[in-house]
Amino acid sequence: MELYQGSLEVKEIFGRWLDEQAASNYGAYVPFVGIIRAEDGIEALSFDIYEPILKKWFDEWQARAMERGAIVKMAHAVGDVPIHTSSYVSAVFSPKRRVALELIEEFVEDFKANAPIWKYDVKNGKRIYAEDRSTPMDGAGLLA
Amino acid sequence: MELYQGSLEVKEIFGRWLDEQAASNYGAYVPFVGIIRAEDGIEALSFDIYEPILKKWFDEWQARAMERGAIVKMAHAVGDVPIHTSSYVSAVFSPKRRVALELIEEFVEDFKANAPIWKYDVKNGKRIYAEDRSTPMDGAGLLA
Amino acid sequence: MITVEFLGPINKAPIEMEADTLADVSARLKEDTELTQWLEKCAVAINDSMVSDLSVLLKEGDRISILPPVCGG
Amino acid sequence: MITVEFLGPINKAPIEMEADTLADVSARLKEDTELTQWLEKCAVAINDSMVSDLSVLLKEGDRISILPPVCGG
Repeated sequence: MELYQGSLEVKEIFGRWLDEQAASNYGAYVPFVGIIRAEDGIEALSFDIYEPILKKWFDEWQARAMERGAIVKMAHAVGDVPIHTSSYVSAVFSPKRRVALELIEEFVEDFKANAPIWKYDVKNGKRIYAEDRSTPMDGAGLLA
Repeated sequence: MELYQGSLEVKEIFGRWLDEQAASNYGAYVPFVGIIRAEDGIEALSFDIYEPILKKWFDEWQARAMERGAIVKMAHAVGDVPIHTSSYVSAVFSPKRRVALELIEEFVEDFKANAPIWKYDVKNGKRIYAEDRSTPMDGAGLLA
Repeated sequence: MITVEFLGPINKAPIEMEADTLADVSARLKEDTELTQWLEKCAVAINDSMVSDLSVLLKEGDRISILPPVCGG
Repeated sequence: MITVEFLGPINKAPIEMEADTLADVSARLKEDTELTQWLEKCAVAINDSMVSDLSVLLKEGDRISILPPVCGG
């Protein structure tokens, strides 16, 4: 798991992950690259991350992937990420394509629902919590 | 659609596709990279491609992707591809992640079933048709 | 004494309090009207482990994190 | 006169023949015992368009392609 201040160097990350696994004999490598879209007049999105819980979430996913003979990778931006640049890259390596295609979908969807990351629109230099696009985590409401 | 003699330059292809779409305002880029696994003592896999029908298959997929606001990309090797190198890279770009994750799966699965490409194991320099891993195309048996 | 910290957009300084269970924490936090709308949407962790049971016993020095709705990627 | 070509691993030179429909082509190809095991697994294209109907009428110069089981990627 890798966290970076600002936009991700997508090509460097993609290539390095490929090289790291060059001798691992995986048959499928499926990355997911998230890019900030220009919409609603935003200049950038901005992210807060709570790293200790993100790390646990990721380590649990790594264990789950390994049970299926696969591995997962993840990189995310912290702070401001201008439009048309990348905030998020994840990936699955697996021996076979079916597992890779299934895992990347499950991994990315669970990431959206349960990774402790908070998103803000940046407009006129101001950070506005993206409340309408945010999802309560599993178990939310315990103290209400 | 891109065909290359021998192994694919995966990083070049990944980076070029990313750059080509840098201003297109897509929010998700999901490549699928197929890598030749070392198994059953093979040195390489080798591929024959019938390009005119592959091109039609690809163009139909491009039209289908565009109906969902997305685009597809594809590169494949012709001839011998040594183990631990790549024979196949495809990708989906789409505004949103759901469409990208669904399309990459459908695209890769239909590719395996219906792209006019024939695979051979290469052992001791000899090409052996991978009959047991091959799938009759839709409509097979018409002349039987 | 335990500490309650508020993550992401809640934008509130940590609070220290005496509490035997999460139910005690809940009661204290609900006194703050600014927090009540957050609580129904927030998940909870103790010492960085997510929890789903109000009756869990707290011990001296425990750190409770309040996690509002997320949107990574 | 039409041409029948064999793609990929079938490894057979193209055949020219007179044929009005794909049914005629089928009858002719089945005379070759080497081909019968291929035919049940092969798809067919006319002038690079996949076809699924034996009764389609052929015209002078048509090119029929026989496509054995595939495995790209």
